[in-house]
Amino acid sequence: MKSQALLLLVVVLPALCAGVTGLIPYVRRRGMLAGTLSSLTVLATLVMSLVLLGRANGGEKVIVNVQWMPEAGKTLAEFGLRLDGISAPMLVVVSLVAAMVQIYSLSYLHEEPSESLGRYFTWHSLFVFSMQALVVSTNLMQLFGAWELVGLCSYLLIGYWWAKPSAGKAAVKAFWVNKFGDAAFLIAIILFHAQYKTWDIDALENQVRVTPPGALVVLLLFMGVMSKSAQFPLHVWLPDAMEGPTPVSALLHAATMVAAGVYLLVRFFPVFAANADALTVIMYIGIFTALFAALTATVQTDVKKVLAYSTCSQLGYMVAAVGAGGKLAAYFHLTTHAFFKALLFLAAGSIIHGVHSNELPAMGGLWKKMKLTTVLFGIGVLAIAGIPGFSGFFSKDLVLEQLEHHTVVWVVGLLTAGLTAYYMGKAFVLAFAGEARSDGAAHAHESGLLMTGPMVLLAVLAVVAGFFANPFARLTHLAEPGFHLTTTGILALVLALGGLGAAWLFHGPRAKDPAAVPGFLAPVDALVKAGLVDRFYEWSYRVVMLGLAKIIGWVDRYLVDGVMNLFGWVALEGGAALRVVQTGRAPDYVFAVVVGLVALMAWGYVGG
Amino acid sequence: MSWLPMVPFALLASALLACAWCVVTSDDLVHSVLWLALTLVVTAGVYVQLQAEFIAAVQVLLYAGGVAVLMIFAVLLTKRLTGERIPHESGNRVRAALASLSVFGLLTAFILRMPASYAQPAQRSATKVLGERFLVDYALPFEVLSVLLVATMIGAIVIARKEDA
Amino acid sequence: MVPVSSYMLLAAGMFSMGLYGVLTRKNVLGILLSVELMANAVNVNLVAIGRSLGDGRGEAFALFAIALTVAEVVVGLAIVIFLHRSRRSIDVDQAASMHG
Amino acid sequence: MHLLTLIVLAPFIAAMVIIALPDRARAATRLVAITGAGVSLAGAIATILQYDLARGGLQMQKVVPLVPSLGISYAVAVDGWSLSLLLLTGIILFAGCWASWTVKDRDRDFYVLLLVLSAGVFGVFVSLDMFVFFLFYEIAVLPMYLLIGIWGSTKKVEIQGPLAPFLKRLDIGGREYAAMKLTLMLLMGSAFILVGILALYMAGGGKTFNMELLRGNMVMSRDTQLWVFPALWVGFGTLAGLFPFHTWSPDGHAAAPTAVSMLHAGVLMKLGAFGVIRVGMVMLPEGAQAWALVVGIVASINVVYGAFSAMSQKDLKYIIAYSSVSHMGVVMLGAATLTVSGWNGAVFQMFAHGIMTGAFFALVGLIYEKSHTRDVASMGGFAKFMPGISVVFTLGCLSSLGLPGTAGFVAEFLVFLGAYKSAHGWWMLPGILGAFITAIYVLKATRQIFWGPFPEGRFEHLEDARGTEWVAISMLAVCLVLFGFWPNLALTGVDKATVEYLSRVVGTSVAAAGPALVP
Repeated sequence: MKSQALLLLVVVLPALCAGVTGLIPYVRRRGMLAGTLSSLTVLATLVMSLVLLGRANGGEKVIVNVQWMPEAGKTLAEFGLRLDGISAPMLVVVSLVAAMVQIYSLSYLHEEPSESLGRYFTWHSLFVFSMQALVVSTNLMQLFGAWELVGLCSYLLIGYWWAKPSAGKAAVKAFWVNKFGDAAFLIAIILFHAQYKTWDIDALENQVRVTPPGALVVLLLFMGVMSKSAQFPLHVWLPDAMEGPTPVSALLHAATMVAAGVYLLVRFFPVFAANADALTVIMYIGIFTALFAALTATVQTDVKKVLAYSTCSQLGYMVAAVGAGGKLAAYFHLTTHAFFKALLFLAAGSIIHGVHSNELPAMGGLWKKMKLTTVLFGIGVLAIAGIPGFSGFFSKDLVLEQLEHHTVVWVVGLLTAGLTAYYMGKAFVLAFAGEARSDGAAHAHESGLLMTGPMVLLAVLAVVAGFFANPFARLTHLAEPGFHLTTTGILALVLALGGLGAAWLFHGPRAKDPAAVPGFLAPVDALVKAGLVDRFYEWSYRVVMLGLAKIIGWVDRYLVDGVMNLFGWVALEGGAALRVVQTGRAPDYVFAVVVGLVALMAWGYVGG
Repeated sequence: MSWLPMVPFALLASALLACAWCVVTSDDLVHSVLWLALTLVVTAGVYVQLQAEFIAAVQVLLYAGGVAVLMIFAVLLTKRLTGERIPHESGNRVRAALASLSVFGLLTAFILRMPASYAQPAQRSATKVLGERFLVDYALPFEVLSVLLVATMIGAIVIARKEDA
Repeated sequence: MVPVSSYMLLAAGMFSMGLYGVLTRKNVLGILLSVELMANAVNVNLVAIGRSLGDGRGEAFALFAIALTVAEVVVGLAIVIFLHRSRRSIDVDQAASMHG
Repeated sequence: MHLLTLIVLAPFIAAMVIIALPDRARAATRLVAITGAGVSLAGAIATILQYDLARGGLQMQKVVPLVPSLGISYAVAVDGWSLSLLLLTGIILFAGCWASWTVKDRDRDFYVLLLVLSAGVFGVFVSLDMFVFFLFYEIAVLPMYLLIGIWGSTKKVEIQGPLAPFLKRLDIGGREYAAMKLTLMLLMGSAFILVGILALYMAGGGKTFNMELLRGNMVMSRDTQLWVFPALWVGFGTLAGLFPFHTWSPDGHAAAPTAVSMLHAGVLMKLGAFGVIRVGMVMLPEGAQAWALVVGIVASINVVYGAFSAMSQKDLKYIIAYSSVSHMGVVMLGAATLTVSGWNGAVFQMFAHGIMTGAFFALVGLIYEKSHTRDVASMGGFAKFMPGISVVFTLGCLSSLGLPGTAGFVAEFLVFLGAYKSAHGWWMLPGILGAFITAIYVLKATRQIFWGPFPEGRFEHLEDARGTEWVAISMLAVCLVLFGFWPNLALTGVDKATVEYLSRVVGTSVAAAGPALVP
């Protein structure tokens, strides 16, 4: 089949599937049928994506555009498909992780009511459609459209258990924060069009070389990235988003959707790179997020929250790498992170499925009950900690190397690497080592094949993906990585091992109270518990927004409308006063008519 | 001898005005109706003088005949039922006189300001012209009018009919 | 020849008298009579002006007016009868239900 | 028969047929009404198919002189703008007839008024002659009084505040109050419009009311335009919810029965905006340019103020009504930009908001019918029993906050783009702020109504939409998505007309250089 057709199918097929599972009641009411349909569709998408990846590797490049909106008889906005070295790997990542997650969900959510499951898979298909449309975008405008649609899917899937008030709040919060970032994104899009008259990737690349964009425009665009990829201070929605089912967290809030921000940075790297100042700001925000989120993760007790902050932190790495000019490092880390973080989430889901609790202190000793899960989670931990041989080692090393020229950032990056190893090690040790600390943990059981199968595949990828750094660089045309063991690599490795060691030391079976927060992290714990950022948002919503709304609502009812009503009152009272004139007797009315007639005639006579 | 044709007109006009005055001032309603009938007949005379014989005929037949008879019926009917005579309301007379006089004054002022014109002598039969008007130019209104008259009759019957009849 | 304005003056007089009647009569029938007078005045005008134009339009309108007046009288009388039956009176002052 | 005349006449004829029907013919009444609406809708679609997009301009013109001595004629034609607006009216009327299925008392009279009103709306959108335009306008506005006064609902409003002693007598929140307020304020607007139209007529030498003919022979000095334009702006603007003359809208829409709210917020408010642009701006270029800044500022206030007001409401219908005020602000903002994108956006927003708010009011009607409450705070967990309604409602919310993939996005985006490219770039900011606040309150309301635990025992017999109730909301939902993904269905024609009219206003051709794109 022609690449154009394949590309179109990759995007449209999931949408069709969503239509079938969502609109045909027969399918929607049979959740397993919908799930099977959806999984098969996304597997088909995966196959097509792989074919496309092969073709892109062979140097094929496809760009197709159709008009979306006109302006003055010409094209204003376009909708298009673009296959090149950058979009092809992302297509595969998205459909691969989506396929694994959907298959996993079939088992993980099998106890859900059939109706809800139909809805669940509809939203999943919709998400795959939106994400693929985002990846194949030919221009900023289309990317924005798909960008908001994935946000919508995130909202819908976080709110999957809508009857839970906390889920509802988390979903709405995610949407609001994303909408805030997207508002900035939208302004940036408009400013771009005002300046360059185009949103097309290639055209923009050519034009920014001639006239670079202002820092404001670039940073506004970056604000979209900040909300989507959970960069400080717009990260607040991501930890709350864990209210959704675990597979959703794996797909959207770890592997793919949150990575869309980084994808945007890579896709439009020339635009960002055209303004060095903005790029520096981006780097600092990224590295701060990495450190901040890693520190927060160290004191979390909910396994999903640990993973959420870890995602935040890793995204911070990627953003910082782009800020330092390392777009390849960022993109490569995005890819490997997608595999091992999805793996970690799915493994965490497996634990939760067995233990029926998210709390790490309530686990322990799971090694004896869930051997396969332990191995898989362990692979994930080693990968994210950056132990040689695992994919995370290669990609994280690339990232840290990019930061070498900025000493402070580099040091923070290394520190974060150590912290990452520590908190992931802590989570692993708390969950699997030692003795069971609750009934749930004591009666845990291994998950079925539908759940472990996808995890195994992801684990394999989490191990081997790192060896593809060079082919990846050739494919994407970003830069030659020239991978070699450097000082940075050795330092990172030492810190990672130190972190794992510390985790064993403080939280291992030998520790007095494995779940306690060690003394040196007490200030962090206190700060996290204070929740300053969340409280600031709470304040700006409750006091500023609702307060303003209340004031304006009052003004409208009693002042603006009050004045209108005052007219009405005057008319009423005036009418009452004039009422005596209306006698109701016909001759009186005739007389009034005559008086009017005489007046008119007199006026006519004098005037004419 | 331009004043000569004025003589019959002046006679007719003064008769007409006198009758009209009696219509509005007569105490007895029956008298009023009779005066009105007379007024209408005299008006027909005016039409004749204007060489509009057909209208004069209609005026006498339809108006003075039909309407006056109808009115008499009504007056007698209501009088018999109530057995009382409703007096004028004298308090409004001044007001009414002022109003009608000022209307008359203003109308007169307008009329006197007009350029003088005269009724054209009939070249053809005025009735024939009228017929053409009705059956050619105003055919549609003419037909509509007949519908209206039917509707009026039905309406009148509905309104005046006894509830239980 | 008699000038048209004379006819119009005559009509004006008759009209004003009718108006006087409408304003002074208390009896609904009396008011109806006065209205007839006014309508008659208008007809005189129509015919006189129609004659001066000489194309029969005025007369046609006068005829229409007569027919309409007849219709009006019929309805008016019906209302009088109805009023009389329902209220036992045809005094306009007692029919002042328009007073809010 | 002439297609446009058919569209205008079909609802009117249906109304006449319904009058002739016997009193108890429930099904027949609905059937006739839906047929009439369906003919209009089909006519609107046929018009779109017949319209030659490549040629553009006014097409299917028909002129029948009515009063030649005054230059009044029945002159109708369509351009790219009226195509979309005809379609909108057709869709909303058709959906509204379905949504009124459950009207119980005096349903015949209800349908008659509804259809007559719609005939007026269709008439306005196709009229070239300003006199007939005004006539249709009044036909569209006046039945509202009866529709709200007779079939409306009453919900008393507690009165506090500085003017309370005066306002106690007014029965605020009652349906009679709402009907009276709406009618009086709109009639006040009409008075201004009449002045404006007569001024235009006189400027054309009193020879014709036809806007196209007037354009050729109208001579109006700048000074005159400077006062005629605001008259038309305020006059038409009142119907479009222009601040501070918008206050009829929340009370009116809240009190009105479902189909009336749908038509009023969905279509009638657009008449106002359409009038401002088509008559006000296009006929008075210099006035429009001089007043653009004021129009834009007031529109910005509308957007933000309306959104905040909506956020402060507790009654679901009031929330939707205030959101209409906010969204109509977007239309006026687009109009004020005097740019191609802005105008395209304004007209498309009329369409998108019409569909969206129509869907909203239909849904609110359903929710109220089943739960007997409009108080958002007392609801919760409704998704349990009305999953279908909750999905369509969410879709409406998404369009309202301008999510890509819904018609609302296309419209708002174009307006914001136009705003930035206009002489006053900062206009974009209140627009985007408004969209953000909209996101806050619509999602808050959705969560409150449909999500969370279901309050057991408080609501009985809650159920999803059934049978005929589905027709209206599913139709509107499909339109929202269809035009969101494929805006060119309407936008190509709109763009064509925009280029033509905007060129008149700014004095030079705004068409893009180079070969035109063949649609």
